[in-house]
Amino acid sequence: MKRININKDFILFFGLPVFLILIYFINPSQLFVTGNETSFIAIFISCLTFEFFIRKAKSGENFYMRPIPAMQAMEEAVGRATEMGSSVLFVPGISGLDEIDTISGVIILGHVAGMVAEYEADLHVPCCVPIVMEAAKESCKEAYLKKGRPDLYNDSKIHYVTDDQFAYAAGVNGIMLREKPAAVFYQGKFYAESLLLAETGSSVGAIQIAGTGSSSQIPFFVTACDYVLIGEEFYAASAYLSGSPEMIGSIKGQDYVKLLCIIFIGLVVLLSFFNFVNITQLDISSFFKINIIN
Amino acid sequence: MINFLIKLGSIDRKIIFLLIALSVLIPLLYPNLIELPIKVDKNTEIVFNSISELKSGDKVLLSFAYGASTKPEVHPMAIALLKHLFAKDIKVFIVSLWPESPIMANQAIKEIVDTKLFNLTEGIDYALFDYKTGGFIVIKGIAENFREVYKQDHNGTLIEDLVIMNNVYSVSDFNFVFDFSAGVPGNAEWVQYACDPKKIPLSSGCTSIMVTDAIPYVESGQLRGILAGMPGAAEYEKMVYDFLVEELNTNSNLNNDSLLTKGKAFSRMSAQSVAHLLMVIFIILGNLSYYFSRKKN
Amino acid sequence: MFIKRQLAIVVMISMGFLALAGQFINSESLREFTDKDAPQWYMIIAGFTAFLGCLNLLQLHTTNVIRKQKNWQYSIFTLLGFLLMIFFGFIYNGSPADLGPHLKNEYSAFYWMYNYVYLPLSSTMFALLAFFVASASYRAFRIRNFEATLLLISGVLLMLGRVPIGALIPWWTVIVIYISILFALFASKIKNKKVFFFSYLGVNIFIIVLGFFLNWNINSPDFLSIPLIQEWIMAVPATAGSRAIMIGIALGVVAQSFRIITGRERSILGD
Amino acid sequence: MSYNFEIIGVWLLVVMTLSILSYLYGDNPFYKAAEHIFVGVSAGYIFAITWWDQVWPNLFGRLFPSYVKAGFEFDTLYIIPLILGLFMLLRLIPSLSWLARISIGYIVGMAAGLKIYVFVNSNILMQIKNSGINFDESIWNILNQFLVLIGVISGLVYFFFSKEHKGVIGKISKIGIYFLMIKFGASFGFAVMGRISLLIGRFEDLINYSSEQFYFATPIIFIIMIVFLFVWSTQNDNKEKMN
Repeated sequence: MKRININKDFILFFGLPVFLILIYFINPSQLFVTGNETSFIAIFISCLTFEFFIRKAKSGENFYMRPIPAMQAMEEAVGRATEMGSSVLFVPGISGLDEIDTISGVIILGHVAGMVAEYEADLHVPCCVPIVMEAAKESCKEAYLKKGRPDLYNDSKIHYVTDDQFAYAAGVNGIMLREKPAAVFYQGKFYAESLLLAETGSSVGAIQIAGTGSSSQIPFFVTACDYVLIGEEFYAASAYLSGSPEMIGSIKGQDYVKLLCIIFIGLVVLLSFFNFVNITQLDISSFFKINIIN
Repeated sequence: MINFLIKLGSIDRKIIFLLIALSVLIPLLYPNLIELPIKVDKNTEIVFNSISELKSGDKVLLSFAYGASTKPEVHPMAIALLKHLFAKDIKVFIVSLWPESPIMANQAIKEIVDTKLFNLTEGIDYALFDYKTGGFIVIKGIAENFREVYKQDHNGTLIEDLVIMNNVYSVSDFNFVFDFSAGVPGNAEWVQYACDPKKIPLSSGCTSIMVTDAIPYVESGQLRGILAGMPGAAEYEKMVYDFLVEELNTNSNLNNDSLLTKGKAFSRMSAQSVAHLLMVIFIILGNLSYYFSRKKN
Repeated sequence: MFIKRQLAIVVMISMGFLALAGQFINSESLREFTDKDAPQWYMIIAGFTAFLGCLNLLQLHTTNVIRKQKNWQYSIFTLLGFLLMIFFGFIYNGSPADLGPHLKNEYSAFYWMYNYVYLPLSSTMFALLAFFVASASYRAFRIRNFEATLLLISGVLLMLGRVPIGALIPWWTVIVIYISILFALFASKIKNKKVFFFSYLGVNIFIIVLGFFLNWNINSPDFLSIPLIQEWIMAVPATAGSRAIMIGIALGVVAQSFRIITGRERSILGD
Repeated sequence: MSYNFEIIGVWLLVVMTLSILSYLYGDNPFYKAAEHIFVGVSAGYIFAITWWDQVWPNLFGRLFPSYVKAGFEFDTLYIIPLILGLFMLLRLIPSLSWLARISIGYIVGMAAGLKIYVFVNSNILMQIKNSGINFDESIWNILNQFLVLIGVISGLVYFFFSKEHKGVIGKISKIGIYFLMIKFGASFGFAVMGRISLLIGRFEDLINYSSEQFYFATPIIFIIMIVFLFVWSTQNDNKEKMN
């Protein structure tokens, strides 16, 4: 069985890509836009790497994944909330479903809802954007169903507060002060109101686990919360928690693309050195012909 | 002594809040209590120089992207920049990317007109355009075709009848773009969607929280310097104030009988300094008590 | 039951490929769609869903009031505030402008509510951050381990460097800061407290006296002025950190988007 | 008549501002009231703005251009967002609520497709391009650029998931986390400035509204609130002692 497998992989990961790149560069009848070749190659290579490692993981190979403290703490936090008989508060960020941060936040909500169903704690999800509320209800209902506890799902606990950033922060602060949750999750896209929430959470004595891709808010979460998923860790969290081979494979692919980025940075530095001692006269920016609008 | 320090380490939040409130309130009530020298940051200098390089008759696009809650930090920059541009007889075009920005822009222009420093007529020296929803789409639209995004100015006069608008069709027809940002859309979107691809000089004044994210753009030259938060505003205000004092009698665009006033950011800096110092003292106290309490047990 | 589950996933995958291909395929209408129409469509769908949001809000607070749950009296405030804004937004205009643009007209009742109720509440909540920044830094900036010490040092230096007071800090205090950071690093290595303390004092005095010889007190070099140190921290380590995080986040987004487009991440659609 | 609307407005503004600030004292009736008013008013405000600025001009402006006159001509394509929007509303009917998944699927797919392109260009390729070292600068600047290079590479190594952070990789990722911590401290220190200026803005408002022209709004309201809070908190303490 192994031999055929290699042929299939060979065609899939060598034949097809080379063929596609050839078509792209021949550009029959001006099918493709000119000018963003570098972006095309970059996206093509990264997608290829992801796909390669997803298939490798699916074919049974398991990869080592370093433990991330914030993810291990999620289970403990939900357990603590059950022991103390208080609730778990999940804040899915304040931006809409057109942001990848919010989508990742709702996916993590699905996993946390699964844990809450197991521990029979109660989950409270105040939402800032109505669409996110609908998506959150969808993924929580599914998580409770998968754990075989659809009876525990309480639809009124996933509700809309308001669309405004600071009114939402005021509303959630009020919920925290009066409900005194033992575990608070901040997973999604946050702006200036992150510290308002995190400081109130810490004054109520809750375990706080934050995760966001908004780089300007990570410092506030780092100072005010107990655990933080920093940038890329936040996006990888949904794959980590699902544990399925495909997802773990894609993170492995992500690491290799990161290795490629490091190599390219090294190349650019080497190139700029050669330019300086004028062994080469390559103009780096022409190589990175990037125009976002063409 | 030791356990006094330890007790200091666990100050109740409310006392910290009270001290912060006083440290801001007192300098505001008695502004000339503390007079501190202003040291100009290199990024502010780059902004001042790139504006000074502009020639009279040049066209500058100002993008207002902040609201009332971030006005204390960004509004003084807008006032100082408008004074600097009008003193050099530069044509100013103002677009608004946040719902509250048109109100900010009107207040800024009104404040400039009230100083009677310049004799300005709308439609010839400056033009204002209404808020358009869509964030980066508007910036992309301006980059490609200004006239497709804005059919008329904020009073409703058509583009064709505005003298200032002739041969202005896209961002490439401006000599400089300056963005007052407090979030998204802000200077990053102007870099990504307009000024980088179209190679138009761009600079920005923004709230200090946004500076750390904009620094990579400043370092790589995509942003010509940056006015960073209130200190940036105070430094730029001081440079423009000195520039105007020098130019008062020589420059034709300035009517020299009007009075020159110092900006707001300058007087608010003392409140900032006291509050910052107080915070550093809290941190030191916190660490001292943390050190001794750890030593004790 | 293919329709119920898989149709949404098929729509998600095809839309993902369409949006990505739209950047490379040379077709004006596709480009027009991905640049202009797609975001507009999102806002329209979000606009419709706002109905669900407001219904949910009304339902939540009316049940609070009817069932007299805890703090039910305050839910009346929410209902009143909401209905008043809807009344001023859609029914009573109060300004010469016609319905729609009246929201931004200074004489409409809607704008009055915005100016005297919504705005002060919003900017005061924002201003609360000034207090929380103080309490958070007081609680978190503790020398627990080396990383926390770096957080503290760069935080404090930035705070001082940004305000005029920072420029007044004399050169010899900066020397003391440098030496104490150095000694904080090696504190765990030197066991005997006495040796540690005297060597710390000795090095301080020696460097400061040396400084007078090199007449640093007249023109102190760059590395002894807090504002310039702050500028260096912003320009070098902070830029490196920002760039690393920016590339990391971008990779995370690309990987997550790939998982969504290839239909591997389906739990958002409840699968 | 409009004269005292402004005065009423100013008094309301001061009451709202002080009620939110009372949160610093702790959860109290003033903050609860202000919070609930804020939630209600902002929900209504955003709903009206969304309708009049988004749905009415962009959708109905394109479906009924003659009636709405928002400057768009008729565009049949805009029936699709209308349908997708109605699908979302069908969430209210349990049996048809699965149709909303199609709209969510559309939004999530579109977001994923668009974001890949923007993030690869501006955040990856642009940053790699800018990490080149410019050698014809002073030694000190070249040293700094090398330091930035080390920081970027070690920062990226910290984000490695599939390698155990031991040995060489462990050391490099340790350096990486040091750079990240300096960045977090710097961003925090930088933000303090902005936050204080917000408070300055609010206090300036309160100071302006304590003048005679506004019938000393701030001092009067401030004293009333202090008295009420004092009475309320003593009542609260005895209630706690009782149960």
